[in-house]
Amino acid sequence: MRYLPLTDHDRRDMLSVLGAQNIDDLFCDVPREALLDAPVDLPPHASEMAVSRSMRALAGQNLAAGDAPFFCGAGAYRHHIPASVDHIIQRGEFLTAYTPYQPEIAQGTLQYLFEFQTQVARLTGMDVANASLYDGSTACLEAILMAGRVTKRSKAILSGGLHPHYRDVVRSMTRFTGEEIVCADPDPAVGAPGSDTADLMDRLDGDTSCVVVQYPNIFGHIEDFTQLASAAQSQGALLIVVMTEPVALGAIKAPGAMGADIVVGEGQGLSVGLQFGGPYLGLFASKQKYLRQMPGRLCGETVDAKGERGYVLTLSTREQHIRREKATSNICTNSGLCALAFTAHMALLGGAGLAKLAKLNHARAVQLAQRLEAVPGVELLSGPFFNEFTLRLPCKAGPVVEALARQGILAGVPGERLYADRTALHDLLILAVTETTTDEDFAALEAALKGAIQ
Amino acid sequence: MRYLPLTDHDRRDMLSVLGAQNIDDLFCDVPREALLDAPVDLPPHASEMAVSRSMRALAGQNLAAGDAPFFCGAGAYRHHIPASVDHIIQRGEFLTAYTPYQPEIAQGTLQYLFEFQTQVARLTGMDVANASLYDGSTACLEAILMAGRVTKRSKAILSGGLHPHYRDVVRSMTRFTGEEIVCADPDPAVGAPGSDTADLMDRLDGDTSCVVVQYPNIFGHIEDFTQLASAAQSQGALLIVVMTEPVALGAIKAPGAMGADIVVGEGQGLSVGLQFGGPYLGLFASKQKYLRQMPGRLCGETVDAKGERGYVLTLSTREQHIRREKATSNICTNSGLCALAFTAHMALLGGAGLAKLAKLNHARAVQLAQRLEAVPGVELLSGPFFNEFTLRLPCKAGPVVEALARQGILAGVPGERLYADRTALHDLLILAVTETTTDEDFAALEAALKGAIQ
Amino acid sequence: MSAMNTQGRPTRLDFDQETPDAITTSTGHRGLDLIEPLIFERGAPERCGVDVPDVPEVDSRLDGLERHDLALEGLSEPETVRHFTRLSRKNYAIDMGLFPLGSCTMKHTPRLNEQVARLPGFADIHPLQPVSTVPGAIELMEELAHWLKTLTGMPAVTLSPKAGAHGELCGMMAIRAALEARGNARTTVLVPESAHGTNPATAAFLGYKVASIPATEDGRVDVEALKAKLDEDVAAVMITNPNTCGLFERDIIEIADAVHAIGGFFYCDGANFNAIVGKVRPGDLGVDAMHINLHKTFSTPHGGGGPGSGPVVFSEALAPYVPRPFVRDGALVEAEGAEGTEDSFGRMCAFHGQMGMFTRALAYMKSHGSDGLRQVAEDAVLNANYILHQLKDDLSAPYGGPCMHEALFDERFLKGTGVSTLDFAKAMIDEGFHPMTMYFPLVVAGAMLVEPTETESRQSLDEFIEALRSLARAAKSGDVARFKGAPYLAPMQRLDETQAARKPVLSYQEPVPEAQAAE
Amino acid sequence: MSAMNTQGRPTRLDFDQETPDAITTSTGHRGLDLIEPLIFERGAPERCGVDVPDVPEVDSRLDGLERHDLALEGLSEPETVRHFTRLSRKNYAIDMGLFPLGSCTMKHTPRLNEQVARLPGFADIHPLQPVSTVPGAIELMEELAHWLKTLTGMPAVTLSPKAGAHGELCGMMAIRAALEARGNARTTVLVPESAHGTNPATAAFLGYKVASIPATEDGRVDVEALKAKLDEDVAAVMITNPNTCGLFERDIIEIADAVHAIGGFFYCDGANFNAIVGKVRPGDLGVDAMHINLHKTFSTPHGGGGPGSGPVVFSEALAPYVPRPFVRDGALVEAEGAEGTEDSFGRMCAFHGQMGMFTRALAYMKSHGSDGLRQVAEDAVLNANYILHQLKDDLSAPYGGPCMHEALFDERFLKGTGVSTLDFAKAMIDEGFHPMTMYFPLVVAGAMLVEPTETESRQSLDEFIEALRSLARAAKSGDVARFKGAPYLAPMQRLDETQAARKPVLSYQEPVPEAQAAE
Ligand SMILES: Cc1ncc(COP(=O)(O)O)c(C=O)c1O
Ligand SMILES: Cc1ncc(COP(=O)(O)O)c(C=O)c1O
Repeated sequence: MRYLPLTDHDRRDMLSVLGAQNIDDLFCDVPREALLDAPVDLPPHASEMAVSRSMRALAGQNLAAGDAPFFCGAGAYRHHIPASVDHIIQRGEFLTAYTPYQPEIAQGTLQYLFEFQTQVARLTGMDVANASLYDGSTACLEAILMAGRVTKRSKAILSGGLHPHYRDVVRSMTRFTGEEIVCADPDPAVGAPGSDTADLMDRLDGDTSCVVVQYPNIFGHIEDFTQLASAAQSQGALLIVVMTEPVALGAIKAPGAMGADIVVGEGQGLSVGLQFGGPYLGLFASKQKYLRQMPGRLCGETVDAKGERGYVLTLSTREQHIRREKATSNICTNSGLCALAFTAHMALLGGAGLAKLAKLNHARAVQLAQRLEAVPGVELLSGPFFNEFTLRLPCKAGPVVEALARQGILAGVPGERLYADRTALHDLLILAVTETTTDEDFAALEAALKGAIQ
Repeated sequence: MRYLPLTDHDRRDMLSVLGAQNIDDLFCDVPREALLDAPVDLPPHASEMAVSRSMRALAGQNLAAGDAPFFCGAGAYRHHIPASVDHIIQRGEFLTAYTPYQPEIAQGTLQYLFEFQTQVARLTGMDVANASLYDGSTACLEAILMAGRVTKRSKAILSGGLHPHYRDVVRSMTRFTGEEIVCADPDPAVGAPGSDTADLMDRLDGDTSCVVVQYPNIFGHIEDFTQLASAAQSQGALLIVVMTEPVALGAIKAPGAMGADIVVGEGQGLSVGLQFGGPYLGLFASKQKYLRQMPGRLCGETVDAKGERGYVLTLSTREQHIRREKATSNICTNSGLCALAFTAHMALLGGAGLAKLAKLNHARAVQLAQRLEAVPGVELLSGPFFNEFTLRLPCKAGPVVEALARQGILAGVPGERLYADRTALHDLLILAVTETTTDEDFAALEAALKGAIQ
Repeated sequence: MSAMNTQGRPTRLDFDQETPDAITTSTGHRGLDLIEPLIFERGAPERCGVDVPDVPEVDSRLDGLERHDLALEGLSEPETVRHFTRLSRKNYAIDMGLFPLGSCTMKHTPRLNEQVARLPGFADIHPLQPVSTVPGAIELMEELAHWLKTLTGMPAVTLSPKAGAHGELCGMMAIRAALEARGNARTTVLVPESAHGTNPATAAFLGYKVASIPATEDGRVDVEALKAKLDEDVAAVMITNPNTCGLFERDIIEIADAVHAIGGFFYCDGANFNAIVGKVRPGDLGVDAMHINLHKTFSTPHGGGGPGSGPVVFSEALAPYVPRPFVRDGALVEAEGAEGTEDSFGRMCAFHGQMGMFTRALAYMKSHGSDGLRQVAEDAVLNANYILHQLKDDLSAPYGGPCMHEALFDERFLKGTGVSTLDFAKAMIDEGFHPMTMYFPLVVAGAMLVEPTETESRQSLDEFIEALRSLARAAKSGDVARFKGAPYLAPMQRLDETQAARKPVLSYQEPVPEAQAAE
Repeated sequence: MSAMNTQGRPTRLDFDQETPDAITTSTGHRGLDLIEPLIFERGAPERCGVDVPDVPEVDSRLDGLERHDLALEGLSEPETVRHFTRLSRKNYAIDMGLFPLGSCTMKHTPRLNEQVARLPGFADIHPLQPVSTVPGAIELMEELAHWLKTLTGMPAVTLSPKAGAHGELCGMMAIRAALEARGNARTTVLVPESAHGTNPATAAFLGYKVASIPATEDGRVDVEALKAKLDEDVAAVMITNPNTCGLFERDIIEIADAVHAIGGFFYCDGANFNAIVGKVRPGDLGVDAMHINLHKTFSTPHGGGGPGSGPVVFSEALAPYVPRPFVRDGALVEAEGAEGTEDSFGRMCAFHGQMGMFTRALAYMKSHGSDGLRQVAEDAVLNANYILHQLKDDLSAPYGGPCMHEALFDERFLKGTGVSTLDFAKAMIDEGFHPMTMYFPLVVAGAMLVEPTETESRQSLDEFIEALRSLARAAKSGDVARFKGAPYLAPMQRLDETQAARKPVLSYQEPVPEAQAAE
């Protein structure tokens, strides 16, 4: 078998060195009745060719985004990832290394983590960032728990503009932690869908640990949270800003500049492909003063015995492997390789490149929005937005999306997919546009949409 | 532009260091009238995304072998190349290095070249092999020229079983070199198509520098050349054996064991994909005694100043960069990276793996041959063969192949494609079978063939 | 006979003797050992390695939220490739040599899996595109689920957890949900002293008190001590099996029965599943929930610390509580309140889990098949026992063999040498090896936990064994300098972790010009 | 102010002072510098890294030709990946740093091109499958041909030559064929002294006498000397332009006219096309044939010595003689005797040329576009001039500037130092740079030919310049030891080339057991 270097000869020889009759002598601690004497009922080993063929057959059944006019967003964005990024993450020295616990022989990983932290901090406008979490949704949960530790309060108020999966995660995962989660309802208001700043301010009180808003929100809406930040902070609560589209940070004001205390997000858009939802990349940044309550790994600068600059994992007294039940989080493995992809892509873009890319995304989205709002029966709900906006259709959006899918068009995410239980949102269609969307895609969508809603 | 690190600021700054007004000051030696003052009439620069899209569009117009029942061979073979091979050749340290002229920092390249030479020598059963030539056809030409240098004679006799492209290359490229090339006619004899050993022996004389045979030959036929070798050698001529399918060497007698003086071949089957014909990998092996007349690079073992074992390019007094017009060949750049792929693939297979792979190829080819010879109207010409055989159809094979291609089946190479000018061969169809060919492929071909020849 | 003819392996024992004592270079580079500044030191904000297409003119909809303060250095593509190539060369990795990090299962990453995961039909599909357009993805998830259930002998599985620790949360939440459904969540979780830090951290996350169970002399859970703590307050025990000492818990069935008897659940940490895959089904041991690190047993790349994937298998009793989404009868069940999710404890993450890891893990499983996976466990155990046997006299091993997939040593053999476990491990770096896991598990003083995995050859083990023997001899012979300053030959010498933590520098800051700084 | 706050680039000048003088290791490895035996020493004939499917039983048709003597060591996949990863790490490469090998155009290899070339529609098509099934391949070849013709201003092109030297053969054969068609092949080819070795080797291959033309004081072809040799026996001149001294041949049009006047042809070696692409069209200079190394100007990977690709462009006069196959009006013309091939000199290789390189080169051209390719030439020339200017006082330059894409230095600055060009170049290795091309071109004593290419940044050039200045100072200050034994810091020290050539060992032989050998 191709991955197993031992030959039968090696095995026999090694067993005899051990003085064992057969391999099961080494499994002698396993209760007799639990030791299988034959392979389980699954297919036997297969050649690379055969495996490749069967996996290709499965992949071939799926409609890849690149093969269709494609407008899905809602927390996962299709951007062009430069070929060199994929080359870099396949370097064996990155791909097959472990968490950099031995810094003398892990400076490659450590330096890019330091670079990643720097990029995330600058992009979000925050003081410090960690070395990644699993994804945006779990980062959002961790932020709320951190706010609880910082404020020693336990009530978190969630905007209705927060991604419903994120809200679902927060509510599920705090079921047993004692946090109280207050969720505002998503309001598909014209000009500001999902926006509820005033309502959130009303709900703020002395028990509130944090207010959680999304920017751009699930409907694509953007707004300034500076006032909300002050309001929260004046009550002793933190403002947590959640982002799901990192490219937006090239065009819109940094959450840090609005006074956010913690910024978390999904870094997928700038790092890895869509991959049906994972692995993705949790971004986590905060104000310096909350540093010791942060979850996840941190990479810091130091010197070696010769006085040379180097990097190490640091402040690990926050972490499970040192503090066990007193840790800030139980996270261990995070999203190292996705962070590398992010770092490399950001290095390629630089500030100027990201700004231009973001402008392009915005401009293209505006073009499509203008085009579609002209379609009779279609209403554009969005006021200010970045590269994603929401339409109200004259009918349920789910069947329209299905009908377009049958024509090979992936038309966006219908309200129903995200809000199964809120029929009031089922005529909504959320569409994202990126630099990968072409004019032909626009035309195909427009034509098909017209056909489907008649 | 993404591949150009200089910014406009850098350019201005550097020009001013040089005391130049503008860039054209540096082009002052170019005759004024020849210096273009604007870009030529071609499209402007394009994003990675745009280039990728246009290249994908071109690629998408071609019917890839993996998407069709596929039976083409005739000098290029579709084998499964393990994923790790492609990973290895993409290591930047291999991909972006030059010819290993500085051995202290090129041991990676040099050691695999030494390993490659060893593998090729052992596979062919010869004493020494070089570090690669362009491909099988140019290696065949170089072998004939080398035989001329060794024997100081200039008449080469080519078997009718030699690949017609190879023959074409030899005849074209010796037009001005003074070699006389005698070509036997390909004879589609039943049981031994393309075989002409007796005829070749007849033609041997005291002016003959070499006899060139192919093994398996263009029709897939294999035979023992031991007698021919002695006959040639007794006339002072060399036997050159050409191989186009390296996998065969896992199953059939090595040319070296038959007494060949020079063995050349196409290594593509064990190294890189089909790639529409290039880049491929020229293999070149010979008896030790002719070493100093060999063309191409040689890598040899030595020690460094500390006494450690290492490798260098050696015997370069045969080469153009030292000997200029007296060199054994004008070759400079060869097929280094394809040689790496070959070496890695051979390392993965080992002797046992290659033998099994070759057995599988043979067995599958036998199965198909049996199946097709049962088709009414179809005659199997081949007697002994490895993984390729020749059929005589009851009609011209070219149109049959075209018809099957329209059904998405790549049915093999018709006589007409190789021998445009010999209509007697136009009812022949040459088919290759490898480990990648499935039973479904067999069934599809059989059914379609039956349909097409009726 | 000259050295040339034997063509044997060169010995470099006299390496430095012929090298001038202190070659210094003006660049700071040393041959192929190249220094590399930070992106921010090398790049410029206007430099760019991406050609972004031109932006059409439109009326902005950003409503005054335009950003003006973004300053981030960029690099051209050549510089970027070089930057990261140079950085990568400062890492040790499985691709370079034996990486015996116990508890981490640093096995070979098959390159086929990397190819497969990049097929557009997997890599380029959106988690929220119509399910009708991704039947192959759904089938893949079902197939992976089938393999995992069959290999573990458990009736249910959830795929969405993002890593092992996330899987622990998942399993323990299901347990807590099941207990609450019964009306009493209970208060305590029992965790052996030898447990990985994620276990107590997970239990604490859910509001449970963590009670520690001591280990016996022979490195297993003290069953009597455990039983003594079992009462109606105990929600669950979390046990790693094979345990973190690399030993199989002989009394595991008895433990499971005892826990079940008081109405508690048995959570098994499956990080060490590699030792028993295809040989033992956790379902046959009474396990109620167990996570599986696809990045350990099933070879998805470690990636310098992730991403991982931590599916969890469940017993019948816990199956109703599994989180959304899951695939059932070919359908993706994801929405809150969807049929069959009545008892689900909810959702652990956005979307459906680590699809990119599912593709890799399934390719790995299909490659090995049921026979090959069994062979994986056998070879992993054989390799570990071989190391234990060959080194137990030169080093010191706290427990008798046989072990499972990892060999545990302790610091006793270093007693009186002045060399610590850390020093010993750092000296391994000079010898070309990654250190083993150190000071874990906590039950053994100065622990050294060696997990070779099944993807190491006999030759590789022998070389490792020889190197460790020679280091042990050196330590015992008083050659302390070799250890104290080690590593000497790595890209960096030991780093000052105290300084890093005292005044943390966690991101790059523009250097203050000397003049200003002096003020 | 502490060193930490500036976060400046670390200086490692004191590196060895704190390192114990002679750390030796028992394994021979040194940190990340890992030794690696040959496949044949590591593997075993029965070990295998490929799972070959089972072989069905059939009656053999091998007719007694079965092989029984195949013994070749194999490795599992993990060992194979590790073997080649370790080997790779002993190489220098563009991905690691500046690779200023003059005449080789070591520019960045774009990763997009590697992706594109692997699309199944290019990588997995057979050269002899029906042309009707590969219209995209034919179109690609036509598109590449169009770019090459437009950039060179030449009316015809052939794509099939496999590398530059093969392209030279192609061009010179067309010339000879054209001359023969006129009735007189002539006898002599004029080649400047500074020419690359492939030029005289090519001329000799075709049976021509090679007559050498001297260079002028300023590094160009001596036009008067050339004219003096021009007569009816001269078939062609072969001139590299920009020439191998990195200079543009000012009198190139005059030379072309003179050659044409005697009925000869002008073959231009286009290896240095990178200096003028988009700025000058060889067709405007009177060129009759010129090869283009796609692996130089158009960035296809050098690959440690190939594969390359050497298309040749032709003037009207030579167009009828181009070899088969070629694409004309969307059709692939390949067969002997096909319409339009009456005057073709034949075929240079099996199939259609280096398709895998065509895809890469076209992706490169499209990426740069007409504006970007022009910028390539300008930046390549700017970079070289910057180096020439910054180093001409510390080193010595034989010719005045400006140069084109490469800066030529000579050994005069080393006079009396005891340091040779070779020593100087080897010391660059310790400093982290690949040496430049040495002792070529032959017209300059102890030549050092530096070609930075356009893909180097200003910072990278400055670092290189500083390193060379510092080495020049060291040489002049008498620090000979630093050079004579260099490199000290590379994976190997200088290798004994004499021993390698004296008794060549060109393949691995099993070591003779000591006892036997001693007999
Ligand atoms: C025993 C044990 N449990 C749990 C974990 C946590 O797994 P992960 O890192 O995938 O979150 C680890 C990882 O090192 C482990 O060794
Ligand atoms: C000036 C010159 N001509 C010709 C060649 C030969 O080209 P190739 O190596 O592609 O055969 C080279 C290559 O180094 C060269 O520098």
